[in-house]
Amino acid sequence: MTPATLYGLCSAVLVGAGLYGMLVNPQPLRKILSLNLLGSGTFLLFGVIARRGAAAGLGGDPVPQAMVITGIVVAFSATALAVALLLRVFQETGRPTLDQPAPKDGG
Amino acid sequence: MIWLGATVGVPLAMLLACVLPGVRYRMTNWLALAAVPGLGAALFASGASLDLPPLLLRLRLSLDGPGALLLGAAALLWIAGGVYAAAWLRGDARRGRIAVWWLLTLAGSLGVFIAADLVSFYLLFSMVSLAAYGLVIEGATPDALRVGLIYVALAIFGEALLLMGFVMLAVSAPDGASLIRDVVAALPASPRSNAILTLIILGFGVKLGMVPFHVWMPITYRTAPVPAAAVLSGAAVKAGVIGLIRFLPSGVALPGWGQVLVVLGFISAFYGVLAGVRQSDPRTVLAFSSVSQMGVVIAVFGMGLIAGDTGVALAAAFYGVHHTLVKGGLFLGVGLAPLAGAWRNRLVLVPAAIMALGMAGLPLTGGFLAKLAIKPVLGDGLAGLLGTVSSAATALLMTHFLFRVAALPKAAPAPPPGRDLRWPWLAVAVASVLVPWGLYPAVLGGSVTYALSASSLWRSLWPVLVGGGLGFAMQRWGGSVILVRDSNVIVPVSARVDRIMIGLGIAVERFDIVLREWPVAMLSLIAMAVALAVLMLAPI
Amino acid sequence: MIAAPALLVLAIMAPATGVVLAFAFGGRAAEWIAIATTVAGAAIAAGIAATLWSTGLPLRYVIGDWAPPLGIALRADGLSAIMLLTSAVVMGAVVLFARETFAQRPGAPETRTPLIFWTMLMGVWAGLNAVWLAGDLFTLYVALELLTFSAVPLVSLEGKPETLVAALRYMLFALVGSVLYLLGCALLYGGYGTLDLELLAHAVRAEPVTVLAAALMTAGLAAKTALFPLHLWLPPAHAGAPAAASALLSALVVKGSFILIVRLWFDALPGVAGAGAATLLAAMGAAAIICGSIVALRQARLKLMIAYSTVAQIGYLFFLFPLAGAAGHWSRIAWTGGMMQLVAHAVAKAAMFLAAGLIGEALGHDRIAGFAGLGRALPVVMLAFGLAGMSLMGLPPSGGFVAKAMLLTASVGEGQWWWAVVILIGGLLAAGYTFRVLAPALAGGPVPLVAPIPRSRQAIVLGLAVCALLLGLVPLRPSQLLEVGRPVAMAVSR
Amino acid sequence: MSLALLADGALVLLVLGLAFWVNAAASGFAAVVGYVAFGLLLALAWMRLAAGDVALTEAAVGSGATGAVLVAAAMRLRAAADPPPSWPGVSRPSTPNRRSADGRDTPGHDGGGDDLAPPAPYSDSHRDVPGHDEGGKPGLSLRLAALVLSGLVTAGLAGLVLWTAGPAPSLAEAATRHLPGLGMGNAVTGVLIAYRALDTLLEKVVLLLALGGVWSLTRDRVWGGRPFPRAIPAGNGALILLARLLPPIGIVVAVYVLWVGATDPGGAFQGGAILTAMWILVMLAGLRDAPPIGSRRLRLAVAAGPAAFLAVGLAGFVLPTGFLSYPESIAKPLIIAVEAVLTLSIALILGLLVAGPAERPPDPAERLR
Amino acid sequence: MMLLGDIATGLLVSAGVVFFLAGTVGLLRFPDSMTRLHALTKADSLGLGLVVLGLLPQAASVLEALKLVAVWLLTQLAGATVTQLVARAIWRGGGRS
Repeated sequence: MTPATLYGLCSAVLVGAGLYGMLVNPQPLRKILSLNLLGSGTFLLFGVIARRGAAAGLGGDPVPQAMVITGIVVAFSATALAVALLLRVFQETGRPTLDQPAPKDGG
Repeated sequence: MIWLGATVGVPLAMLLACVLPGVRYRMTNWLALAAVPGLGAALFASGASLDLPPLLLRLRLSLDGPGALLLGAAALLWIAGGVYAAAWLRGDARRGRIAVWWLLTLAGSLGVFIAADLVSFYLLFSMVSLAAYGLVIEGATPDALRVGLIYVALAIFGEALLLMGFVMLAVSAPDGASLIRDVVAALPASPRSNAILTLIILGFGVKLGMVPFHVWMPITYRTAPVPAAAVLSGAAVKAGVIGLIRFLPSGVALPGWGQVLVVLGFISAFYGVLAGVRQSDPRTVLAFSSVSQMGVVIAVFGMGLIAGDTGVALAAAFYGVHHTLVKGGLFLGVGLAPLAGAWRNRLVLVPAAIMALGMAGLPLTGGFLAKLAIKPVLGDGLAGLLGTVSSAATALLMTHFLFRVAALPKAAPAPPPGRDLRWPWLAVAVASVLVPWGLYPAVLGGSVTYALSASSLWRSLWPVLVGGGLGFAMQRWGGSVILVRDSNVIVPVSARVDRIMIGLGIAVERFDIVLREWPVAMLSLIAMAVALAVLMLAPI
Repeated sequence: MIAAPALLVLAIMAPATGVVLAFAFGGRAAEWIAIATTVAGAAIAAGIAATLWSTGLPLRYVIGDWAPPLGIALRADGLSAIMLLTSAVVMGAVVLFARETFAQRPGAPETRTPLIFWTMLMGVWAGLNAVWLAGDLFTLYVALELLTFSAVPLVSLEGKPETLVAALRYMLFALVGSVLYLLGCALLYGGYGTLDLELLAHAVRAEPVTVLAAALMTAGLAAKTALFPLHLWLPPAHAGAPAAASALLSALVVKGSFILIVRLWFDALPGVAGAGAATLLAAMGAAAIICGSIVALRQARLKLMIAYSTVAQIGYLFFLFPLAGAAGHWSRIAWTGGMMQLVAHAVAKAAMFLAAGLIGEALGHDRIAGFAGLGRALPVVMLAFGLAGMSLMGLPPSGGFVAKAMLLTASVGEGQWWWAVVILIGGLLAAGYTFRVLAPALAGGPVPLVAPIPRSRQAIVLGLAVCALLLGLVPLRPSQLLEVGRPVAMAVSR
Repeated sequence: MSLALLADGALVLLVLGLAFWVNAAASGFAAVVGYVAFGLLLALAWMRLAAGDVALTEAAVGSGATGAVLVAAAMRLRAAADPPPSWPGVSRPSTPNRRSADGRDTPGHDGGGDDLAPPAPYSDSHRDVPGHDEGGKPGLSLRLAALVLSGLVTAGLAGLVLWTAGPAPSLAEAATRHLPGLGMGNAVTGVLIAYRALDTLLEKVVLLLALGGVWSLTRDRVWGGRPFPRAIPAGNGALILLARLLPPIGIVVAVYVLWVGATDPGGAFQGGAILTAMWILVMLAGLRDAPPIGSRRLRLAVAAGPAAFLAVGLAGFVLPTGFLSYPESIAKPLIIAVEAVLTLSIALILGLLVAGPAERPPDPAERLR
Repeated sequence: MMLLGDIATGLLVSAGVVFFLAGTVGLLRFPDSMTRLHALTKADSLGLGLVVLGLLPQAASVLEALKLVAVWLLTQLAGATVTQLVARAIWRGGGRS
């Protein structure tokens, strides 16, 4: 039971929690949080694989670690965009919701 | 060989010219011109074939005996229809649009006779079916749009069946072969032959108005403008005939399928008459007569399949030629009757009577020869008897039709258009007699002397007399009790179909709304991942 | 001329540079940069396709000379050449169409919509070209994110409440899909130490790690392709977006993630996904065709109807998996048929959405009930709509017919005739919702037009529709261009 | 050895505990606070997995910047803890007419209960979750099914992690072998800048597009203006002290992190994130107002990083090794130069992403033509 | 010498941990948030100071030691400011948590 395997189990549970959260939480803000949980779990899995690939004097395989850094950046910009969208929806409809409001008619 | 290309090329070129509105509005005057190359092809290019360059889908056009016969008759009717339409639509605001649909239908209708490979046949067949939709919705009656929808729904349904049949044909044929001749040759041997035959018979059955699928024919020909109804009922329906000629395996005895066809054919033949006699509008009567006549043609093909003799194609084609001219002509006559004014009897009723009864086999007319041509195929057994009874029934229907035409209210005698409509009407009437007489000895090799022998004359005369007598009797005593204002069969049926469709639609829509809720969508996403994993893990 | 392999890099970098420059200069420059990028991109796409056509060999370019597995390689095979060309054609039409609605008036201060539209347009193109050309699964992930991040602002461009909510739902669902895809990438890297498609193809064995990775990635990508039960975001998003944007979204963006599934199943993991999984995908496709079309029939608004038609037409694509799996004559026909459906639907759907845009502008609304007499008011637009509908229905001589005929032939040839029945039903239903719009337009009295439509824009829409028609001239047999670079031994179904 | 395992176990339990707290917390704000703590602990976990670069990124961006964005959002949404009774702006029309097949508009039957009437198609007062209250939690059956399915996914992943316990195939050796050629010590930076440079370049374009997406949510009348509803007044003493004292140190640390990235954990992105933190601190303390998004200088600065990276990449065509390759001799200085410009742009972009769309009208002088 | 360093580290770090423990207990036990805040900041900053002192001898180089001290100073600075801000928020917020 090496530390890497332990964190592997942790990443598996995080992915499960993220998926469950995405499905159950009705408020969009909570969904964005669950999405970040899911993302963290996935990146942790990359980390575990990197750790197991440790060789040539490095603590872990640099390639998956670089992918994780790129992933975190993309995940952050996704969160920023999603939150900005959510706030604008809140301004327009007065409610932070994923329900489809009725469009005012017209083209 | 150029004739073949021109048959489809000229109408399409004229269609392109219609893009300019100026040309489009004067196009109705030249509609007749569009069919002339078709006639030329039938006369001079029989037996020729033309391979279009690979760029154009590698199509191949070729003309054989039956094709030439049907093409010639159809071209004649399209020319007469064109002249008639020019007069009929003078001053009508929609003539531009009608011209466009007319040319498209014409190109498809003539092209379908000369198509020699699967793709071009399907292309031209769908062109004639769908373009006719445009002609139908230009009709005067208020529910033209609704009739159009019913027509196009059934047409596309028929085409879907045909497409499936063609695909199965292409699959079971040696790969790469896409010529109809080779593909059909491989049909009897293929394991899927029963499925293919079912699809082909049903697909062309929809076009020919075989009984369960005949519902669109009466309402369509009643709704479409007269010249359009004439060419649709006369020439466009023949696409189904040429389809059966091309796609039913000739020379191979398939008794089982033969009997099926004969039964279906005679059911349509007699149902057409029974339903026709109860109609009041002459055009609907004519439409039901088409259902009946096409039923006879199907029966002829059935007998051909039982015996497996190759002559059936030519006989059916000859019968088709006569039917094209007579049916188209009668429709033109019905259009002309209210406008003919004073000399309606002499100008319209007499030739109409000759042609109508000719369809029942009145001696010395084209129909007499047509009945003689299919006599050997039907043989003397039950089928032969049913053939004769159907002639009598047709005579009954035609007598009823003549009475209905006579009863048509006289529209205000508009002298000028009436005169222009006369010439195409008379031309078709004369052609319906001369063309069969001209073709009978040359093409079918039938001996004229036998045709004129006393026994054959009498054998064709008595059904006409019986039918005529029944017609008179029904007219005097039947009276209006059994007359039906309009073909009300289809409207309630389609209304019920709509209710079912709307019910289904709401159910599927509610299912879609539930599926598009966020939790359910996420659930199906995770479920899909798990299901895929399980399905892939199983074989490991 | 620039060496052909270098063209692959330029195909991605041209729109990317466009995005950066549009950001740097903004204002009126954004539009001109977009037009220049369109011309350059079309030339590059043509160049790549011509090279592939003449040599018959796939192109390959190793970035920075770091050979995979360490570095990344770009790879262009027949499929990518076809999709590059389609993207160039549709993008060209969309740019020409949108020049009027998103014009930035000279001298006036910069406004939001034009800048964002042109920038995001180039973002979409960069993402698409990266998806067609990338040879590494992680680069494909970044390309997918490029696509999602430029598609979402296009959906919410008009700022109406329902488009904002649609954009939010689209983004969240697409991101879940991306994360699942990334999870699969992690597993594959853990198993084989590389994410390069070609290296994976040789190294992959059918073991649990590969299976779970393939399942997660396929599910994630299906979510981004809006395959039937996962289509919650597509109708509101594609209907809410402006016409030019929804044409792009429906025609190409949705296809990006589909092509990834094809790459995954046919290039990277041949033989891993069994017949069962392929049948499940095709079954979901069949459900998409039937339910999508029926719901499309019921829609009161034109753009929503077309969006649901996209949901339905996507279903046809998924017949590729059970039919094109085995190696053999029928599977090569199915492969060509599937790709034809991709291209034909892209062009036809783009034409239909642009036509719907023009109708919306002309009438001021897009309720189908109010379309009586439109045929006489906008003849060219309705003709284009009709031709596009013909291609969706699969009537000859359209591209859609060629695609459907090949898929039918393949399904009958492979003995799986039930897919053929679904294809035919789909054709009937497509006829239903097309005629539902055409019928009132052809008949009926004159209809008042709110705004006149310039002939040039109508010509663009007609041009696209005619393209869909000309695709019908493709011969009904496996095309060699599409076969370039396709691994011969492609046993998917064991 | 078991002691270290114990420590890891405790950390994992804490991380998972916080994860469940995020899902189960009563209010959105509490969940966000839980998430920020979760992010920091995750940074610790990355240290345990011997991934220094990633730990830095996770702390700076994963929990820092993301946390800032989420806390700001939670505060704004907190006012909506109890949704207003009537839904403004959306009338609740009866089910409208629906076009039946025979062309006539049949009046939609206005069912008594809103839930019973067949929901009209999307275009009408569409309720996303018929039968559930407004945006309430999904029904028990759905939550159970969700639990089972996500449990299955977790079990699958856990099984795989346990099953493939051995050392994974790795590219570490190949990566280190080429590092001296680039004058690099830190392998992760080597991968980011050289081996997989295309991914990093495309990721920068993704950042630009995300910024464009956030800006596209600005209302048209305030386009070109400044983020934040109003200029933040000068804060209280403590914040101003921090905002004056910390930034200089922060900038030094950021430059150090950027420089050290070549040999040890660090690099462009982490340095950029630290600079962003300082910039946000200054803005929050009210010492400097947020820049107008329409200003040309800002646009040029934002696009400078990606443009530089792209230029160096395209310049690579001159070399035989082609696109995105660096000449042997000047590899290190070139890379550091590109990273410096990137750091500046990343700092700006991250800051603007946290600040969000413009909310105040611009003063006409600065409008970009 | 090394032994001495190790002993010092052990003692100081454990002392630091004790202070952390005290802070956490204070957090749980105290009635309202102001007092909790007080306990937390005081105990934790002192605890951290002790831990840093304990780790100094283990530092590989002077630079690393300086870095440790810098970490402590920065945490102190941030901690103090945050405590002030939270206290102000609690005070202005009418004492609710």
